[in-house]
Amino acid sequence: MDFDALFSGLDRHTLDGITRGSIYALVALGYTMVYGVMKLINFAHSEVFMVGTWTVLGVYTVLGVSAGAGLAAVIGATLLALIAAMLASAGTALAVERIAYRPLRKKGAPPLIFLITGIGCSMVLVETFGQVLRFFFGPPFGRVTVNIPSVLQTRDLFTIPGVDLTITNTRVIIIVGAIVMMLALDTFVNKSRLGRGVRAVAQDPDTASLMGVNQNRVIMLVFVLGGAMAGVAALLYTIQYDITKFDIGFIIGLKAFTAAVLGGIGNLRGALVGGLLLGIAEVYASTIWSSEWANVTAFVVLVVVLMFRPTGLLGESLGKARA
Amino acid sequence: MIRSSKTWQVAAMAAAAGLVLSACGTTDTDGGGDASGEDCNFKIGVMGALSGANASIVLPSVDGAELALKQWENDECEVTMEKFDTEGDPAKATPVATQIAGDETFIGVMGGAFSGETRATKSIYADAGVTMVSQSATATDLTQEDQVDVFHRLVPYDDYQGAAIANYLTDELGASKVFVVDNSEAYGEPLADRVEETLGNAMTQRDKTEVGQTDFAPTISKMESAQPDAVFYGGYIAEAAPLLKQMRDAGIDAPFVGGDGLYGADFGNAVGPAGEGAVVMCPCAPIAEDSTFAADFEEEFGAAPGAYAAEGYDAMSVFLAALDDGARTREEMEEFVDGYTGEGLSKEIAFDENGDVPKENVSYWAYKNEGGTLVPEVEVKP
Amino acid sequence: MSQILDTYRGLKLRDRLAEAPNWVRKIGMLLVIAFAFYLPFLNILPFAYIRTDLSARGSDWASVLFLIVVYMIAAVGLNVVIGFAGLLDLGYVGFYALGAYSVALFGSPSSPVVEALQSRLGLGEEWAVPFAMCIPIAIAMSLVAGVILGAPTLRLRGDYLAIVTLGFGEIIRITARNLDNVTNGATGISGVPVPPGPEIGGRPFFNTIDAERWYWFALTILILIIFLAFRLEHSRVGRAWLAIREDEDAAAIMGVAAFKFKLWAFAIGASVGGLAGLLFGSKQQYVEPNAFMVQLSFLFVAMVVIGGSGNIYGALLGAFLLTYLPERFREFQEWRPFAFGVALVLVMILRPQGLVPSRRRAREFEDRKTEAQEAAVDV
Amino acid sequence: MSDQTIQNDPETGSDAPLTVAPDTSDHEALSIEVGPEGETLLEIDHVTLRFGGVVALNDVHFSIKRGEILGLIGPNGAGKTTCFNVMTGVYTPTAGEVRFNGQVISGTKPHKINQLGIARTFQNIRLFPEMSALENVMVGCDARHKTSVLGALFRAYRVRPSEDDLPDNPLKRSLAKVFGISRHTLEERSGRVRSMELLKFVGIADRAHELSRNLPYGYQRRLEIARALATQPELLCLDEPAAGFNPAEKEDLMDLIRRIRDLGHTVLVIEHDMKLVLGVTDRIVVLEFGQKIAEGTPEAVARNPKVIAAYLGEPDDAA
Repeated sequence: MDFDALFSGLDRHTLDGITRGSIYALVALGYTMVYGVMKLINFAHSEVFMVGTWTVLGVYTVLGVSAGAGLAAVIGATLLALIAAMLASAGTALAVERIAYRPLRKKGAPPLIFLITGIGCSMVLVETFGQVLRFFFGPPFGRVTVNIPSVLQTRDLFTIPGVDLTITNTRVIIIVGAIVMMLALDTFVNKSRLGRGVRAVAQDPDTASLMGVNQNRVIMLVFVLGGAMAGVAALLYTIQYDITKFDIGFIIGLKAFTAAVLGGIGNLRGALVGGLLLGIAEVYASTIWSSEWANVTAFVVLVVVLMFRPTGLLGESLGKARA
Repeated sequence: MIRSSKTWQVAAMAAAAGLVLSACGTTDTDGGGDASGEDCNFKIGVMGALSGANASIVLPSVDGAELALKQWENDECEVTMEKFDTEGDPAKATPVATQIAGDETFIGVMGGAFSGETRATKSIYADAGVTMVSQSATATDLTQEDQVDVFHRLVPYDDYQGAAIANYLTDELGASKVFVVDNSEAYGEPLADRVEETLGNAMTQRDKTEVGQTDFAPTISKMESAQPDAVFYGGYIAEAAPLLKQMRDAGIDAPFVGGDGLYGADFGNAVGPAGEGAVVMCPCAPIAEDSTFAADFEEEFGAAPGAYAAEGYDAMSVFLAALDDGARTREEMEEFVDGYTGEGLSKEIAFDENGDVPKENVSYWAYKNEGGTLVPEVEVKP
Repeated sequence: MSQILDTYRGLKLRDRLAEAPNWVRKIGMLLVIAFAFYLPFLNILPFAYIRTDLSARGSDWASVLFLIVVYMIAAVGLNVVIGFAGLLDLGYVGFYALGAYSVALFGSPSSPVVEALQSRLGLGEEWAVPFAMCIPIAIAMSLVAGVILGAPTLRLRGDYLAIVTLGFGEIIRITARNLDNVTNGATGISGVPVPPGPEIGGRPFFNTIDAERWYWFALTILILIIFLAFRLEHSRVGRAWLAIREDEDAAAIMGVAAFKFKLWAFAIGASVGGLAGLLFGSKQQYVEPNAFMVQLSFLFVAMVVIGGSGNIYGALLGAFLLTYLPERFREFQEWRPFAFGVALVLVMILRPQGLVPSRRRAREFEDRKTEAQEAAVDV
Repeated sequence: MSDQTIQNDPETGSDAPLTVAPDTSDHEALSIEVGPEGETLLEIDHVTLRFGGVVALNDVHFSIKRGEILGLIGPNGAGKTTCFNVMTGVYTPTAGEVRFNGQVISGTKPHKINQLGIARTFQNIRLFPEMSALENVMVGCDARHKTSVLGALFRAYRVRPSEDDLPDNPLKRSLAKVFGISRHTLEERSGRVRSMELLKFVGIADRAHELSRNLPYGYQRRLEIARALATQPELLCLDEPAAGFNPAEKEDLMDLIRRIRDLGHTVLVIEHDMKLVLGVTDRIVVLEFGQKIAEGTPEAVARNPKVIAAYLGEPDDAA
């Protein structure tokens, strides 16, 4: 146990935690939105994220950009990758909804069944990249770790005076990007007409449909939005970590789901709070002990929070708590 | 009446299903086929994680074995390689082992790929006298405790590797402050323990990480305050790649050294530019210049030979050499492998009484990642 | 597929069985049990095609049967939690791991715990807790863990409970991996004891080769557990669970101590899971943390749900299929996980109520289906 | 284990008109043992209940005497059901307390309160829909049973059976004589018998094996009463038992309530229908806006100008 290490670099560790947590939070949005509207844990969401990382790789490969390209090329390629990842992830999420969930909704199946088809879809997607695509196209698909060229190279931007904390460009992009996307989503759900539909269905599906809200469309919208956010997370992830792998989604998904519950599943701002808190808790724990205990700490924090606030930190649902 | 006709329908369905199944069954059992040689018609089992998160560590060695079998020329014998996916899980490995043990046409087994499944199955193979040659199980206790005759391995165990790596760190790199990281798993942790032991005071700090982890910020900040002059990582490529990238991003330029879990032609591809100059320690001599192994492998499987691919090739070659030599029973196979000596791709192969490659046969080499390929740098003594 | 199902339904086997005289049912049951015990030796065509060891890439039939039965035990236990009490437990593997680890920690002469006891109490090198004593220890440890996990968390709503239990399963595994001086860490513990028995042919009765003995041993325990599970289902306890599932508040006002019964469901499920883990660890004679990944928890839940949540026979069938099919079709090698995923989705979409749902669940489902359709018409 | 299988008719759900067979059989077995009549059984002692700023009950004070039928009336939103919820442990009062048999029960958990002897029905019927009528009542009976979870599992707690409980099969009979019969079996059996008796008592025994959700509305109301009675409550609280009933059915219900009292239960009725309340109760408490505005005999309450005003102000409620 090394509390000195924690306190001597508290600002630094907190920043690390926020960086880590931002990505959790973005992925958590997908869980939380789907849960808010359908009361359903979308287990395939982690793979929606994974598809996004592969899409980024695909875009970079097709464009042929690599480290050291000009500023314009870097920005262009990154934006293109962002859009492609959002589209691919949203498309995957939508496909999962159409194939695995909609038929069940028509039959009014109990929630447990959705859980199993979600797990099934997750396996199918993982194996698609680990086995099926490799079989047809060979590498880079397969079970090995694949490098994604760091188009955007890490540079020190500025140093915060007083605390001697150096801020790099990737950090800024990740944290700012995540927060901007969440604000955008929050505004969309709260202000737009479509967003009102989402909140209405989340609050009371029956009344909403009586009021003329098309429930199917709302559900599709929720999957698309959640998927797109996972796509953003995928791009930020590749900027930070430079890799992808067929099963990369599993752990991120698990953490994001935990974050969503921690903040109060069904609550958009809860996802942000939960994600950041989880990221920070993990980094602190890894500093005090080592990373092997980070997951245990994350779950212990979750249990403790839920014992005092049984519906998560911000509690309530997408409908009730003004999103 | 209606009822009885339904009964018939079910019976008919069952019969149809039975036929379908039987069709599957017969085609499978015929898999061995009639061979040209009457009494040299054998199977060699390969047991390891072919699917799941850890498959990337096993698949190259399986491909290597397949390549060896493909390149083998022998008119007399018909040998097939049967792959068994264990997902690295001992629970799935034991039924496989019992089956292989019970099927006399299996004359040897390459594996287990991981120490856990090997530990769970070696007594089964020992009971049936099936020779095992493992390409990648490095746990010390596999040959040092509860020895079984049939177990052999082509990789030296952690104790030796650890010592060699530590020597490289102190002697070659002249490091006096080494930061040791492991992946908390059965491969990385004991290896890092040995490195730590041998380093003694030359180790400044030890940190543990998780398999599947991608964010190493806490480890990086520990490194920043420890100011190491070298970093050792005991683990696999999937985690080494992001760790390296984040180290370099944070401006830590200390040399990075990994164990044989990172050794494979795909290392360079996975770590990207951040891995330039990273060193991988492997108990394997450089593959001879004139060897076409890498090219053949790439042609066959579309990718550069990954971790333990050469060991896989060697393991299969040992079995095939036994068949060339006229071994036709499990006893003969065991006898041959015990006494085998020969030049392998990875090292000079021979097995001591415990099933390990003798110390003096193993040469430890440091390979440097230059432009995406691992280039042999220097030989190290443990 | 659907034709077979229709034909099967047309037979109304269940109704006929229910109407059959008592002695017919009893004899039928005995025949089924006798057949189950005979299974490892089943070699008559065409039935022998269910064996997994026919193809070159097959795996040992008796060992597979043993694994199936162990997973069946776990599924029956989890069915108490999910099917009877309606609590979603995604960390069941934690109890399974605890069972396996308790027999290893206390029964293996090479475990750090036993070594500590040896030196503390001055016992010999070979001393360890006997296997028979390990059974109550394993059950007690997992039961206590179930209560410790359940007591603070059972008040949580369904999905919150799911993530907390999932976390619990991970905590158990990671702790087992990290506590090197208690559990040997990632290396695991070997030398796990086996049940005592006479030596046959120079080998202990329960050894690594003769898997059918293990299978019979596990099957006996499975039958005992099924018997007890039926007793629970058809008693005030089963009624209380059903009442809680249907309307917890009303049940409480009718005098059902909801929390107590839920905790009991958790504890019973946990101890059965521990027992399954004990069998697994003992047969394996080796326990390592990696054998208890989260995915196994999902697999257990899938077994219960695919078979038909709430029905013991359903859980048995689910456990059988999900363990058996991947072993039977080893030919497909690396394609099996993909096929498994596709099959999970397909089966659930085609038969959301499970393959053999309990009558009650089937009815509930029919009602929900009509409601969903009516709602769809409304829109 | 098979004797529990529900044999149930698949074609159900028809809303057959409620025809209650006149119940002439003697239900001696259903009567419960109670203390002396006329003593205070339950006392609502100056109970106040607030939800945030809303005052649901304001200093409500009244008591119920053993053996009486007390009516609790008032316009919609007067706090009648809230009063029930406080009594049965759903809510804990903000101030004041509830005493039952002299024991403070406010703040106690609902299932504990039931064990002390209070049972209730619900305004909007809350049966266990996927259980048969008989099973619903058996859940109520279980409240008085002593079998523990382990007892149900291992059935090791043996009881020396009385002559009536012995099985007919000679082998089983002699076994039962030697080893006794498990308490679980005996309780299961007696619970079943008692439940059937209760179903007969409320007049719906003909559809005992049907799923409760498929029962016609009137049957469901009666089933709720049977289920509540199964817990052998000293005090039975009925929350608008006549809602949706036609006059003939209301007559039957009044008769049923009286017969319940004759078994020894004290009855508290919430009801809108003045005719029913005036016809069946011994005493009436009137609530309005969470406050007690009147209490007395039916005749006195009916003449009370405050009550008349309250009801005239809410003409809808006269239904």
